[in-house]
Amino acid sequence: MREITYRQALNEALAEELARDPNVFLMGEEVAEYNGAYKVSQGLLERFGPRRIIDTPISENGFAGMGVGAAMVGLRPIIEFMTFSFSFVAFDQVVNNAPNMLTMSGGQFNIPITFRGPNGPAHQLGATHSHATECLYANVPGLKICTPATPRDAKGLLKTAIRDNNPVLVLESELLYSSKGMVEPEDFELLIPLGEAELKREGSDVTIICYAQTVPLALAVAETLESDEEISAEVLDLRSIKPLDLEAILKSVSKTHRVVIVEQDRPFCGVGAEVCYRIQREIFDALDAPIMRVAQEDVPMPYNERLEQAVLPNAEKLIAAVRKVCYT
Amino acid sequence: MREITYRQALNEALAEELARDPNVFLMGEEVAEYNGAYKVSQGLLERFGPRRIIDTPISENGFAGMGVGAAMVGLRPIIEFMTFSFSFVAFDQVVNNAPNMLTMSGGQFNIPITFRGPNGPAHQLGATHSHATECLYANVPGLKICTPATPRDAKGLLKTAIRDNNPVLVLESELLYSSKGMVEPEDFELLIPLGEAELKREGSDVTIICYAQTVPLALAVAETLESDEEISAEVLDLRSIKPLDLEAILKSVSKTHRVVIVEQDRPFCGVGAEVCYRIQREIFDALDAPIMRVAQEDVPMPYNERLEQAVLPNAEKLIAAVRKVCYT
Amino acid sequence: MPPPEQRDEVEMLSLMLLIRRFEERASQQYQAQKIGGFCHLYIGQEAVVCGAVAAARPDDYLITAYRDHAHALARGTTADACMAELFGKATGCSRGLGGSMHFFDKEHHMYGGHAIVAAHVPLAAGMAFASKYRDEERVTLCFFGDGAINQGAFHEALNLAGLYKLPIVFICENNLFAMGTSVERSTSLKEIVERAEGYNIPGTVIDGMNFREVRDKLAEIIDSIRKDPHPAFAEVRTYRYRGHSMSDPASYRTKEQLEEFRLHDPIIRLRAQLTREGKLTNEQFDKLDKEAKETALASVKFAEESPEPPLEKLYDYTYVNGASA
Amino acid sequence: MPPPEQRDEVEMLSLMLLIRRFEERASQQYQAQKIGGFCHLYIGQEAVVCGAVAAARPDDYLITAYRDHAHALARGTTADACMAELFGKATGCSRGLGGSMHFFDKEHHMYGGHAIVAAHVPLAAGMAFASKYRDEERVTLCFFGDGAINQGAFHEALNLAGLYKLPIVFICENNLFAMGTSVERSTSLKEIVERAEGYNIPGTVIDGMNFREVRDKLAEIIDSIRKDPHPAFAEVRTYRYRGHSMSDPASYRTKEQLEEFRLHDPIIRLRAQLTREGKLTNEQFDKLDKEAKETALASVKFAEESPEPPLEKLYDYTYVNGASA
Ligand SMILES: Cc1ncc(C[n+]2csc(CCOP(=O)(O)OP(=O)(O)O)c2C)c(N)n1
Ligand SMILES: Cc1ncc(C[n+]2csc(CCOP(=O)(O)OP(=O)(O)O)c2C)c(N)n1
Ligand SMILES: [Mg+2]
Ligand SMILES: [Mg+2]
Repeated sequence: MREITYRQALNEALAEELARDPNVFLMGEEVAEYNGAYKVSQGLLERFGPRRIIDTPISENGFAGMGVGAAMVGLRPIIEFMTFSFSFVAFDQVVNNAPNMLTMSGGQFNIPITFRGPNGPAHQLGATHSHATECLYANVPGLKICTPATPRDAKGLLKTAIRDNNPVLVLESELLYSSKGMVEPEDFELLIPLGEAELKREGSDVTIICYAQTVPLALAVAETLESDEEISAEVLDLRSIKPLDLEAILKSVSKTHRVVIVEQDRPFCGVGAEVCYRIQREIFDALDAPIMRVAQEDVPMPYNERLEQAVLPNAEKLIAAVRKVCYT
Repeated sequence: MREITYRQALNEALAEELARDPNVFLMGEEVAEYNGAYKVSQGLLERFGPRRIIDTPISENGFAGMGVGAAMVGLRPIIEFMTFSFSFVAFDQVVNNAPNMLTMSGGQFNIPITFRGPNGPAHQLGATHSHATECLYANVPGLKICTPATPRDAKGLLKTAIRDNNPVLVLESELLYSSKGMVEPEDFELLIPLGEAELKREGSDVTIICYAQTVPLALAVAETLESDEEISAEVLDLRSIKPLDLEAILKSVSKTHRVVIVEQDRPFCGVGAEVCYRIQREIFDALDAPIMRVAQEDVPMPYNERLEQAVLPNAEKLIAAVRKVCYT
Repeated sequence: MPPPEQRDEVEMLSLMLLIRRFEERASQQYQAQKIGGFCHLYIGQEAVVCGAVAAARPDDYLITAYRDHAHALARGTTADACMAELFGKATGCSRGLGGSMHFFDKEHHMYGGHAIVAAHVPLAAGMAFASKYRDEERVTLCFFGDGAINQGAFHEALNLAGLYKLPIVFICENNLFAMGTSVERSTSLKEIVERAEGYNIPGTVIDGMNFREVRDKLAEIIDSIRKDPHPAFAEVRTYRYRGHSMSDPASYRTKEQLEEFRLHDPIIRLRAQLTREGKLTNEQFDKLDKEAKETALASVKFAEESPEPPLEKLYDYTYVNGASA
Repeated sequence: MPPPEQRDEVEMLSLMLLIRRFEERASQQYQAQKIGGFCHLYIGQEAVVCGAVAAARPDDYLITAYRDHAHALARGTTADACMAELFGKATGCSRGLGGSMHFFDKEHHMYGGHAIVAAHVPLAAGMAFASKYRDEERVTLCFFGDGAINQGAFHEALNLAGLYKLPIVFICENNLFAMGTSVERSTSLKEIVERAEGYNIPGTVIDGMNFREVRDKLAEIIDSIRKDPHPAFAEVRTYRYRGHSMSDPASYRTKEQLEEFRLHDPIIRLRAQLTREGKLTNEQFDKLDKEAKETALASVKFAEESPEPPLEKLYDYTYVNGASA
């Protein structure tokens, strides 16, 4: 194992899959000559050349659609959205053409495409640039969605996504790009299946369900709870939103009987709402308290830093929610 | 009271608000000379002229954005999407520009715009033309969303939406356009507030929460349950998805202690998931059974009629869900 | 396969006849409610796709919008598979899951059948990108209507095609109307073809009621693309005799205009050309037409007798299993 | 108010100086981490918005993208309100809620400040639609970058503006780059201005480094629009001296290119013109520059001392209460 950044992990995944399969190519704004707006594609143009690492104009709908078309005839495109906030101008291509083609063609055309890029609020980018899109895309049948929180998950999930024969969205986190973590050596073939949550911390009193940017938050809070309140929190990282690892969720909740879901998206019809529904439907009697969620406040993201922090999930809110479900 | 169709009710609402306020105008594809793809704007061009009833090219993103811009400087646009499945090519205008402007401008620019048109599956239109968008738009702070199920609600909600100083989506139902119902006389000023659910049927054993196309379904099923299984079902029509009338929901559930939510959208992060979360969070102890949902199956809509019916919520599925929560 | 010029025109005439007779039957079956959803007929425009197919190779990529029955038939999809699709049967070209607006036939290089206006134009650019990526001598034929040119997707795709020099022909089937909206009321431009200049893409105007002109002008364009990959734009002027869809009375246009176009009916025209040149007798034509009618009628029987897609397979089309080996 | 020609050029020179000094301060404060998020500087492009404002009336609608500090200042928003916005303070032009990319000032007819590339171009068309709807003699000035012209929103808005004959000037600030992508690498076209032809909209090329040319050519266009509402397109050629945003080293362009443009610096140029004509002495210029620097510096103090937006108002900006009376 070595310690590398989330950004390097993604870069390695891209490089390995590009090297492995000549049908894989990377397309997006500033991915080639600029080495990526967030440097995730650093060095790929130099190594794989302009045929496979392709800069585009600011035409998300156009190049996302090109990716779907190329996938219809056998290529395996990786489409980078500079951020998923910009995927909204390509929304129709992502939610109509990519996921519906297999059904509409009676099974003739599957779309092996990967859409990737940073998703969710970053830091003071304001209302237009802070969208968390996971719950929107998770509503669409035919799409798969993963949300890596660690360098290891980032590498393993992205590699799996690129090899998947269906459209997969890899929702990265700008705030995690520089975070570090242990990852297997480069020569190790790291593939993490879509739809497998990971227990990031064992506990007995309450299950904290999280993903992406909220995983480090949940882990930190779990430590605090342990030391300050003698509450033993289990931290379950969903890793994939769709397919959802319900089994792992139910296993943990059956043990702790208490749940808090901490998510980075908006509350109304957010990911946590679906997770909550599934839990109470399956193991209603195992619940000793209502399920609580900590998500964004339901307001457009303000620029001001203090207000932005007030909108986002944070330790204070998460601790309060845990206390609530633990009746302490 | 008179009996008119849902289509006529919408048409009256448009005509009355156009007559009332010179700043109101209607813009969309085929709304003028063609009198609307579904004839909702029948006769409006003749009565109000081409300055206020405006045909557009097939440029949803363009004319939705024009509406937002016109609203910034004091007009009150009504933007018709021929169907909300086509709003996806205008998604960025609807979820970024319309709802964020007020926040981004520090309160200087509110956007009094109405987006309206048929939403949800119609009949055998296939995967691209059958989108139920309510849960997607409900996730976006700054938007209001209503989903009328009856001619009376259609007229009263649309009129209120047009007068509201915020962006409001009026999600109509193609399958209901020709349905009939009693509505106050034309001279009566019918305004139905956004955020007020309506008890469409009283009951004591279970609460069926529904909206739009699922209201007639819920009412029919309630009758069957009464006669065949002696189950007394209360039918609550949300009417507005956002703001959500949580008070009315809790009031009914506190009485029946059992809930089934029947919705026309997709299950994953659908409207019912949010409603379920709110109920169990607020009155967990009042629930005698897990909350069940009946939504679409999580697959792209097939064209074949039998398969389409299998994807949609229906009486059989709803009755099964009610039985389940009633442990019969 | 033989160069376009050599392709048997009588064969192409019978193809046009088949398309027309097939759609007449489809229209009848729609009225009899054997067909659901929306149904858009191509009658009057037959020379466009037939001319294009005659000018192209069978394995050139072909993609179009929702007015797509003819494009599948022209590519070799059987009338049976097309009618069965309209009936929503398992034997349909999209297994009954796509319907009228979503015809697909991978084997015959028919890539749909796309119902969101202009949303398939970027797909076409992607297909052309793929053939260039793989160094194939393949040209993509992308059909769309006059109403599609005011969508953002069209704009972005044309710029990308121009920028990457993609081997693609953008074929605008200008039938003068997008539903009830005439081109003058939708487009701020005198001639649609001029829009191609904004992307530095060469444009040509073609008489879409004349099979030979469509075939020959497109053949020239396609050949030049094969020699040296680049995008091209063709505005093909044509007319749909019927309403926009089965539910449209088309009261927005004049009877005179319709009659004017009928005078130049592509089938009558090619028939006349061939008879004049002694390549076709009246008896032969009647025989071809009779065969077309029989094939269309037989397709209805086939569709009626075909099975529905099995309910238990409802979940089998959302995702495919497996990954790249 | 006086016709453009009469507008005091010395006043406009000091406006350009204010913009430059303000942004130099902003850049410094960003490095000191007093400013968050993204921050895009306009330095080098001052003549474009200043020339436009000089040519227009103060109540003509003005809207732009995210490189918007100068547009607010040119419209009369105070340096204090602009700097406070960058600091996220309640005294900012957007109350600290918008930030660098989302400047708004209703009172001065500054309609933003829009950060999704090209998404504001349809808004501008809607504003122009409104003034025509109300029969106002108002022109809308819509600014955007060279990178915006390949977005669908741009295409749809131009077609709509042409179709409805809207009173609007589309002002493309062509600074040769969209982030690291040069116009040749983004646009399949020799000259950006040619794209306007595809919508039957008259286009003009303007030297954006020359205040007088920008003002005079735009004045002519704006006046013709006032007489008879119609859209117009202006490609204004300019250059940003700094990187795309504060985090961009701009290693994709040559030092020579930058120096070449600096030679034509709009401020130096107008100063030279005025001095040559005896309308400005060196002392006067130094005084103007000193004032600009002082105003910019003072704005930092103002921003620092201003209060944050109150936490308890967090929920007050999502919806407005009330309905149309
Ligand atoms: C984005 C989008 N908007 C609207 C529609 C509804 N619609 C279907 S076909 C059509 C007209 C298209 O006309 P044209 O492109 O000229 O093709 P034609 O019908 O003449 O073959 C419209 C508006 C749609 N399918 N997609
Ligand atoms: C739809 C969309 N895609 C991508 C971005 C990211 N982005 C912000 S500015 C920019 C470059 C724009 O360049 P240009 O239009 O030339 O304006 P300039 O920066 O030169 O003023 C890009 C790609 C965005 N904001 N919106
Ligand atoms: Mg047409
Ligand atoms: Mg630029």
